[in-house]
Amino acid sequence: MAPISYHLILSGILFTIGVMGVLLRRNTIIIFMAIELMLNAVNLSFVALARHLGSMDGQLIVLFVMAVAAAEAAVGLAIILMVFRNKETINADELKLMRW
Amino acid sequence: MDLLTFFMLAVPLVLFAAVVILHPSPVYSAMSLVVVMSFLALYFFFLDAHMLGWFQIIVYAGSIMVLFLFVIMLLNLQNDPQEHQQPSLRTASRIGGAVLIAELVFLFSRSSSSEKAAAELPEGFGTVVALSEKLFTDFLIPFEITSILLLIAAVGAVVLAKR
Amino acid sequence: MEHAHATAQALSLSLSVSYLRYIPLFPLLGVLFNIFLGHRLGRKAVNIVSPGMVFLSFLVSLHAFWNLPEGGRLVDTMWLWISSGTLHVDFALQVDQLSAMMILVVTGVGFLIHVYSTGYMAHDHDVARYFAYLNLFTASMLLLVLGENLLLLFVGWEGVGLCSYLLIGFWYTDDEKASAGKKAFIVNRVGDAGFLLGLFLLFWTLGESNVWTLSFSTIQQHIAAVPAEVATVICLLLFVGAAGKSAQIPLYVWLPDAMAGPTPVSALIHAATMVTAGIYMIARLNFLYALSPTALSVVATVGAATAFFAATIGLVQTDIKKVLAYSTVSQLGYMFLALGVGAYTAGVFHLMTHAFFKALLFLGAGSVIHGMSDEQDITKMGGLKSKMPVTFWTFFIACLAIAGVPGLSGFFSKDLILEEAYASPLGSPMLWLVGTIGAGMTAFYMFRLLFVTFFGENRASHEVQHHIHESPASMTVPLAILAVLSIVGGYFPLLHFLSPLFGEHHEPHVAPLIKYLPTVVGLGGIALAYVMYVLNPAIADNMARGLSAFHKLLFNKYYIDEIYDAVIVRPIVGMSNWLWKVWDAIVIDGTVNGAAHTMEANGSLLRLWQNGNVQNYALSFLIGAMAILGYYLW
Amino acid sequence: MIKLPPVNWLSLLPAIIPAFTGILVLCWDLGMKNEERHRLAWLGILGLAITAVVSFCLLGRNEPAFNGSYTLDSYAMFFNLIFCLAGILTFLMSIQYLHTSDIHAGEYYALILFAIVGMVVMAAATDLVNIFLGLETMSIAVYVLAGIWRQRLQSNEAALKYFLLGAFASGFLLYGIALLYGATGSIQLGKIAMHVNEHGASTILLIGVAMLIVGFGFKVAAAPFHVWTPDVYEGAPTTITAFMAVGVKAAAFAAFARVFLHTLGGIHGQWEGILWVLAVLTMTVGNITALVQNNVKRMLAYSSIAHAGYLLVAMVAGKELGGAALMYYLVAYGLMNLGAFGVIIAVGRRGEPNEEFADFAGLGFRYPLLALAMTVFMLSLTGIPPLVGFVGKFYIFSAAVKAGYLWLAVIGVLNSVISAYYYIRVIVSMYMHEGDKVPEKLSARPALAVAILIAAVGTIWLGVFPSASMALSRLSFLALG
Repeated sequence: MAPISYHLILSGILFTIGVMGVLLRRNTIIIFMAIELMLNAVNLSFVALARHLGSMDGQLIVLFVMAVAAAEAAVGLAIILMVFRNKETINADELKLMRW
Repeated sequence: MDLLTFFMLAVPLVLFAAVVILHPSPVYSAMSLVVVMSFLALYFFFLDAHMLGWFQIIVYAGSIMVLFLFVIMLLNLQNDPQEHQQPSLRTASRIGGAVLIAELVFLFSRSSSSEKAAAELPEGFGTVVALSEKLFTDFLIPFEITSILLLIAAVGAVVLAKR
Repeated sequence: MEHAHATAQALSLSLSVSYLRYIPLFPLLGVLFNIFLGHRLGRKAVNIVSPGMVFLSFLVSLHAFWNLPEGGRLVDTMWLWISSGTLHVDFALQVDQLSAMMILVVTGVGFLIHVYSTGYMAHDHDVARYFAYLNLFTASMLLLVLGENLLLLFVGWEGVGLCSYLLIGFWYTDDEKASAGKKAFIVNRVGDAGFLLGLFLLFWTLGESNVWTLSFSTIQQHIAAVPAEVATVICLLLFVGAAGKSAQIPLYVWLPDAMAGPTPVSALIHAATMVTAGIYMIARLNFLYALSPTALSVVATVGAATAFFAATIGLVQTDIKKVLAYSTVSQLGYMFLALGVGAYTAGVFHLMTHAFFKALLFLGAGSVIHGMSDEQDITKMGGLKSKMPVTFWTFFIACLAIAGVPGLSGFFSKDLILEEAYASPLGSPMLWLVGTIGAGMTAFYMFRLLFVTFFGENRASHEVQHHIHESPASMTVPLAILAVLSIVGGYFPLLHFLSPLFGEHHEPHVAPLIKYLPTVVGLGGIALAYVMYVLNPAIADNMARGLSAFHKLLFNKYYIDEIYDAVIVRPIVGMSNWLWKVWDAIVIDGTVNGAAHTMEANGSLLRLWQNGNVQNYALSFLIGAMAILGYYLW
Repeated sequence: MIKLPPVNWLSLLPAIIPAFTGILVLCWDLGMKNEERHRLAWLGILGLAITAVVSFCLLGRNEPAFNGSYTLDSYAMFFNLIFCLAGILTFLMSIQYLHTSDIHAGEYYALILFAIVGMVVMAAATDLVNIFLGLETMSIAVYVLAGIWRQRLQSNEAALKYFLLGAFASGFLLYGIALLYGATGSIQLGKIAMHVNEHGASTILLIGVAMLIVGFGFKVAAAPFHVWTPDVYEGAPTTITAFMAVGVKAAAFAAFARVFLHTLGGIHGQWEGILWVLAVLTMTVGNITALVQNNVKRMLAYSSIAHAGYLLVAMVAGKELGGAALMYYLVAYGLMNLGAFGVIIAVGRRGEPNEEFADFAGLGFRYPLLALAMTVFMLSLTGIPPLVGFVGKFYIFSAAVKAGYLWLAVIGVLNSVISAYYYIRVIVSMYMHEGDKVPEKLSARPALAVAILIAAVGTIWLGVFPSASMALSRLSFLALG
């Protein structure tokens, strides 16, 4: 069995890749996908920890995270769609109507 | 999960995750994310989360990612030559990301010395029976809250996206 | 020892009563009346209700005064205000000897100013709002002096600050408003910050020995628990607050700006409310200041310096209200000088007499301004003596009082301060000397003001001259009453009355020279002013023979003017210009506005962070997360 | 066959009532004419009033429910009262606001009610999953609400920014939950607390704490996780801004304080330093940036950041007094902030939001009562006694002083001194400048007037007679055990 810290490190790396995706890409859909990547990285932690602790709680949480992710996807994509309709762009750095 | 399996899954996970955030084409990014999620499902199987592995494929790779692809197609997003951010932000995020990874790796590996062995698994761990039993007893409240959550999502999506 | 004994006695005798609340409540009702009904019911109702409310609280104050137990206090606990765990702050009012004197002055003088205002504001269109402010000012000040704990004092403290700000900003034209209001506001907030920090430090220090309280009597009981060096810091912080409210160096700058308000408001601010708050607070916390000779010497030094410098500035002003404003700053300096040498009784005594004659001076000035069709420049006045006799005579009495002419109220209190400054263990000859020179200058500039305004030829335009008239009775009657008070105010047995708080008063023993010199200097100042502004043009010869010491100097008009110019005017104009312009304009304005600019610059820098790009925001998150993880790593 | 656990209906009641009201609103909306839709608001107010009454009656009952994953305690009930207050005032303000906008009323009201369900869950949740789900329920509803004025570009942008950063922060929060679970083997706060008290903090736990601070820091708008606040507050419909500034922040603090002050109270020393720095940073950044704003709504956004800083001071002070001060200040902050936003709504008109400082010029002459109310709110936010803002600040700072954080109190006092500068600017604009903006007569908009009146009376009343509500907040906090 691979030690739990291996799983946690892998999850940390995936999480950070997601974070960097949020920072590096200007297309908000891809930013959103990077956020999904972060959530998946956390799910990996949950499942690995559940296995490690021998408790089902971690797996149940992942189930709810999936539900939340689905809800977020629906709302988030609707927001992106709405912005695209009104502004013809979904690039993060072109959405600076309000600042300072 | 032995070490070999771990690495056989970890390496493609990281690689495809990198493709998600680096590939200029939104479609390729989305497809890579599907691959990441599928590998993650495999990963779940190896960690005795059988039912969750299926959910991962059905809900995540199946429904959610299809939704993404659908919107990408709907908006007809092309490769953007300027897809990446201005240099200062790019540098800052790379440094930031590197530091975050270094910190997490260091902290997690430091904690590994005091690590206890994995617990013995109870009977039926990760099966649909165990999952549903938990879901309707200990997790009854979260289950109910999720219903409101999904209602909000449906109402919200309709409000925002309708013409 | 005696002090401690008196303290114990004061604590032992607290009578519970339930009428003190009406003292601030009446003016507060007046505020509500003016806001909600004032416009509808019209000028007459406002003119009756607003002064009437203050008069009612004056009556209640008198009642409290008569019923004040010998050496004790009255307490009116209304409700438990703030209560949590071990901390309890009552919404409670108290009247002891100090508060009793203060409320009588505030409501008494305040009432006269209200009455006067009905005449003064007779032509203003928004009289209801004006009286709302005036009533609010009075109510806040009453709360300040009646509060049984530091927090309630702070309520009134902020209230008077707010009112002054409203009035300053309200009466300025748009351009000046911004900078003047800003200045007044920042200066007051600096003072308030000092006050609050002192309050919290005191709170914490007492808390160290498990006394969580803000009530004056409880603080006094446990004052021994405050170590001397902490007491110094607390006292200095509180003094910053006092200096802000009571216009001491370097926080006095807001006060001349407050001149922009209508003259009766100036009278209220300078005589009865607001500026006396700092004096009151330090006198109230005398037991705390007693722990720290260092803090007291700072108070004394700042007081003496302010008394002197403000007087020099007063010498050259030509705006009638500015002269009075700087004179207030200077007189407040004397009060702080008295507090700083431990002569609390003398300081409070001067506070009271000053309230009478300074209110009188301002109201007289208001009457002059009223009669002169809103002219404030004294070089355009003159010869008003015959045209405004009541105003002249009352103004004359006030000038005599502030100059320290024997027999009038100002003489007693100022004399006492200077003697104490010399003889008190905390005093020094230097403080006395500075104070004495200041007294001479005070006499000089006040009489300069009097002579230039009321004597000689009128220098105003014909049209204005034509309209010069004595003010109506609603204005002259308060003047007359205040004039009587300015004369007899010195004979009130205040020194004995305050003894339960500050200990029995002992006449200081000083050499006759020290005792009489200030009076002589004061009379000399008057004489000098008389010579230079009344006699000089016509009877230079007589002067040369009559005043041997000055005869050469005053021999010839040109010569006198040259000397005046070279010896007095130029250095003093130079100094006051330097003080007024350089110090005031560059140092004070510079630091105040500089602070504001630095703040705004920082604000602009921080705005760059907020550049609207959602990814920069995410980066900010990442940096935060990294920093927190780094903290744990480290 | 699975044996279902006993259901503690009483504990669920405060969540069920708004949820059902929301569904009723959605259904009723279907067959309704446009001009009748204000009735939906009254239905919502009724629902929230019932919730408030129920919560008030349940005060004092402290019992765990659902195997300790949910609870019925005074702490949660006290927060319910804040949520209901925020919700009711928001509804009252919305009735008029919706006339000046293109927002569809049905979903709007329903979503506010659903968001309140999420808040109620957050306050009562005693396990990490429930906290997370409550937070997401609330957040997703508010993401939609921020963007619900679809035709307005600012609203679009606010929704997108809020959503992206909110989801991003949720990732951190979830990560923190995962690591807490990994470190202690449980997701129930009670068990985590026991584990923490017994074993202290492991490295994994500390990483989890760090991530939780990021996640909660986002929701309460603590620097440097505050950057979204001004943009989102400015762009969102003003009623929603008010709701976010008060309700969302209170809910976030409810969970934040429960997790940190109670569950992680055993390792107080491990996180108080971080929160100390965050508190100082938050107060200072909020206040200083607010100085240079020209838009009142945006200025209030920065001011709400500064107030989050004061609330963090209460968190750092911790213990009984700090916790009670936190809860009391949330009430205070809620009243004065809702009132201030109400006045902004009153000044705005269809097509011209009138949110600049210059738009408030001369208000004092033409609408003396409206200006008087705004003056009360601004003075209270400044911390002028005897208004509620002063009492709250005094409570927080004396709690900090009592807990030995003298410097934190000093910085807080200095900050509140700075803050006066920009609050007074509003008063200056209203009373000392001439202006020509003529808002609609307030008397023509009774519901809005009632909302402002409630807030103003509350601001004054709780400042002059605070001790009853202080005692209530203290007792409620003590229920945390």
